[in-house]
Amino acid sequence: MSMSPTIMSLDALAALVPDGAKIAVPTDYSGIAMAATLALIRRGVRNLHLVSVPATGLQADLLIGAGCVAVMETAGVTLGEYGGAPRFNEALRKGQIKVLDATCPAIHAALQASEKGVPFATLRGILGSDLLLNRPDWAVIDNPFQQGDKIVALPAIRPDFALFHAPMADEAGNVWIGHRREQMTMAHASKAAIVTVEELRPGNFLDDPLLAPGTIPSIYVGGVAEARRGAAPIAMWGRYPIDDAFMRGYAEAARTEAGFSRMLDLLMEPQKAAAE
Amino acid sequence: MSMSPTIMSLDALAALVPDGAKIAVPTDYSGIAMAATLALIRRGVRNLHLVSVPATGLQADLLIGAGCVAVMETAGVTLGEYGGAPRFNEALRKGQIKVLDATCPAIHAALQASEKGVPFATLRGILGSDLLLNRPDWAVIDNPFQQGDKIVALPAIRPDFALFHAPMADEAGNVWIGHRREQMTMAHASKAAIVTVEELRPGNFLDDPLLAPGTIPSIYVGGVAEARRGAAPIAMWGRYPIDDAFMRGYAEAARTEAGFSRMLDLLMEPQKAAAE
Amino acid sequence: MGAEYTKKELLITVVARLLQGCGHIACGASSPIPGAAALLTRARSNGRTRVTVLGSEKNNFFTNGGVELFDIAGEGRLDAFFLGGGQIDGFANINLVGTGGTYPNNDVRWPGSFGSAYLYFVVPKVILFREEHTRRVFVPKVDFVSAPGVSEPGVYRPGGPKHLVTNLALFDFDPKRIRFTLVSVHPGHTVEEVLDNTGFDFDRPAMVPVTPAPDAQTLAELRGSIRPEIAETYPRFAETAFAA
Amino acid sequence: MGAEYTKKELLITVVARLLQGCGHIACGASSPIPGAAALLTRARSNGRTRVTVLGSEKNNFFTNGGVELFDIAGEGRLDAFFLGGGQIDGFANINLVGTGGTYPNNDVRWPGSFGSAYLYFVVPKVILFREEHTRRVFVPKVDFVSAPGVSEPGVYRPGGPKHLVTNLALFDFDPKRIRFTLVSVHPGHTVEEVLDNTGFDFDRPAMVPVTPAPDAQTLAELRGSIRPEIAETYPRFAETAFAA
Repeated sequence: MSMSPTIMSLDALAALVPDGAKIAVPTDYSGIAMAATLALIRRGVRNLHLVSVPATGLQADLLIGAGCVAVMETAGVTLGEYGGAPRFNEALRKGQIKVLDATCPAIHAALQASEKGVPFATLRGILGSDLLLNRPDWAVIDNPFQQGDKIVALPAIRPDFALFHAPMADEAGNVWIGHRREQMTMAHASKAAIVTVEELRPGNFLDDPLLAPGTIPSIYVGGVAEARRGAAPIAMWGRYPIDDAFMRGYAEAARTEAGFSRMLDLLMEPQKAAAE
Repeated sequence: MSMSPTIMSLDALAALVPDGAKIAVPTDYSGIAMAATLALIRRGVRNLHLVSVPATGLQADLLIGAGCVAVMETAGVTLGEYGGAPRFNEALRKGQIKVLDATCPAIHAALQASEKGVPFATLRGILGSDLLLNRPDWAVIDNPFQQGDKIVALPAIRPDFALFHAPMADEAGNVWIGHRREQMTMAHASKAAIVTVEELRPGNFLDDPLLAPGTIPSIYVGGVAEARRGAAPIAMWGRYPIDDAFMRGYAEAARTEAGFSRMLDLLMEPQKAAAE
Repeated sequence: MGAEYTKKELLITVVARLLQGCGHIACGASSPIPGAAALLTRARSNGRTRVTVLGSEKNNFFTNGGVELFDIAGEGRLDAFFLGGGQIDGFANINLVGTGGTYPNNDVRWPGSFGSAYLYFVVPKVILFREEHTRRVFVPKVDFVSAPGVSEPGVYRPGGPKHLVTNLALFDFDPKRIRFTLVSVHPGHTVEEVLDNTGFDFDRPAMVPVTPAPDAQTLAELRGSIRPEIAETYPRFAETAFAA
Repeated sequence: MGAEYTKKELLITVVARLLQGCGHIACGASSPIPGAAALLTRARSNGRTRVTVLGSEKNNFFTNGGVELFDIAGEGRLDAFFLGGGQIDGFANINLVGTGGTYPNNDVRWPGSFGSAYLYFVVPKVILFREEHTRRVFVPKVDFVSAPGVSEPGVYRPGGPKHLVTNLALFDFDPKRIRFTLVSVHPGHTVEEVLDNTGFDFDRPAMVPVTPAPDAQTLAELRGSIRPEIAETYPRFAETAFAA
């Protein structure tokens, strides 16, 4: 088997994403495509509609701070134990981005609706919350099987791209995600997954009964780039921990725009060096 | 770690199922718990509501022929290249069982609704078919996000048990199903999965990053029994092929009640011998 | 002149012509001829065509369970699929459930509707495939509609029937006029034979062409690379379907 | 008299008492005290209690992605969960979104509602946990309802708030009366302190008991087996939360 044409460089991957694209990104423990995110920032992408699945942190804060984001659809944006997300919070205060506040299972369910090709999902809960009041794109419908039972209907979320980092891809463009199944749903729900991996491997994972269960078939994958330590400074499960020093520094410095720029430059350094 | 109390004998497993239970069973290529099915027939279970996920064959035909089934909810009952399912067809002709004719994705979607704890699923298609006419338990609702767009609503299917055969279970009661993901959905959707496996293994699959992605966690599992060649005479993927001679014989003989009894006895023989 | 070929080789060739250019083709259970046609299409696609053969381990990339075929079709990622029917009528309605007596207690019960009531709506190119061409199969009106050939305005229906292939002939289906048109009659058969054995009206040109026979290169491909590929799922078919 | 213990050890013990008998307990992000309490409950359950700690690799059996926590809760397979809030009011409404200014352009923005707007409805025993006990947190009415404490009749709501644990006290919540009741005040604190620092009305008995301190055996368990278990997910917490 020859190398799939979907296997490309990090910059080629970033070039797939046009301004205004709707992009789904996973939560921090699930594989953050940080190297690809920095490539997007470097190429100056604008007006992204970012959907966090279901929450996000540094990745969204960097994109927002760099002016790449128009809409943030999320159940939570936080640096976790390092504190609030300073650029997200500031952008909201100043009204620079639109926020679509959601709840975790609503984002999952709306992606699953897209995965199934149905126009909407239903979900328990939410009724009586101010989330519902502020989401005119959501609806309340009747359960046709039980008189008087109201339930929230959520329109399917169909991102242009699912963007995430995974342990490995094979030369056919299949991506092994292991038990991080939310990446499978994100890939299915999106028009195309664009993925960075710690390593490219020969062969075809689908032929291996131990690898196949944790593999996203290439039909869902629009691009794959190798990016070693591609999630850093965020942790990659089973590989490397979060960069504690960077995160502490960022949480403090990014409270100001100047401090944010300094931290972003710090992250860009190695990439710039590699590109030269 | 000690052996989970959910690990039991085949007869103990069969004893978990009361008369009248709603049981989901997979399609032939996905792991049929035939040994457990014979144990159910031996103990004389009655009035089962069988849900095939989404189609079925010999397993349902045996249960119907043995008088164990009251309701058959299915997208298809067939012996595949061996022909129609003789006992199913005869029982319908004589009005001995109730059939709930469905379409494959409707069964999948209704199980996924149960898995999510929502009261119903929606699905494209079906409109204008006689399936819909004959399923007063289904409804047609309005898509709240698009004027004039009708869509079928399917009440969640919540089986009492999902019954299937898998390659292996560990001593904690976790079940490895590999890429046969429909078994995962069946387990999630049901009150409990009852499972036979080719082999019990020490350890905990969830600790192994290669096994975890294809593993059903024990919280969904109500009982596990070891049953080597537990799918025979149906094939078990990666292990053994279908028993061609038996299937030819069955397709021919089971056209009559007497012939069916003979074939059932033939299947029961090894189990009786083992039990003595 | 022309090479010797079997009827099944002819049908594979006819179906493969209809599949040209499809990105993703899936074949359901008990569909060896559509399966072989899909594999032939893939072999000629220079890597652009994907094939999913249900029941195959090799030609099936799904890792999300049995639902994935339907999900992928619902998303528009499946371009072509095959359906048959115990009965098919001139409105392209299909019946996979039964006939005679009163549903559900039919005199003749077939397996059931499988995925038809869904895939017929969402897959852009559905090819109706039924070898037996008799008035028993091609009826004026089916006894049970497993899946309707056309839908009312407003019903979400990006897909539907496009062609009908039988042992005798190839038809196209026009959903606007809700009618089949005879496209060609297979070598050795006549328009009269088709008329005699079809229980519904259909359109036809003044001169009905003969279905082109498979050329030598196609036959070599079928007997060379396709035969072992389809044998993985349909060993008995592979033994008998091909000449030489 | 009694052993020396930290405030966090006390809170773990208080929460663990509330969890007794639960079959499956889950703890969300940034919840070290609930996490430790759940692990303590499990250690004492003789194998009957399961614990899911989000963010843990060891204490997390999910194999169906991030959705599985919510699915399992929706199915009724999750007995207890923890929620907090930047603001919590006397109707048990919680606000995880922000305060000051006008939503969405709040002066103070918190991370967001996470799973609260769902889990608060479907998990039978939701324990509100917030260490800071001030009028800034415990307000007469929250500025934004991430999830309401109670629902109108007819709304599907098998779950909801049952208890509230803070640095100062333990409360129960009665959804029929839509009011909190003070159950006990932690050692070293007073009812007056609780009154002074709570911005909403609540009920209380004439004599408010003191929250029982952890006994020696519990402290030994916490410092012995629980501490290394919780350290997997919360290493810094494990370093500082425990005495001795």
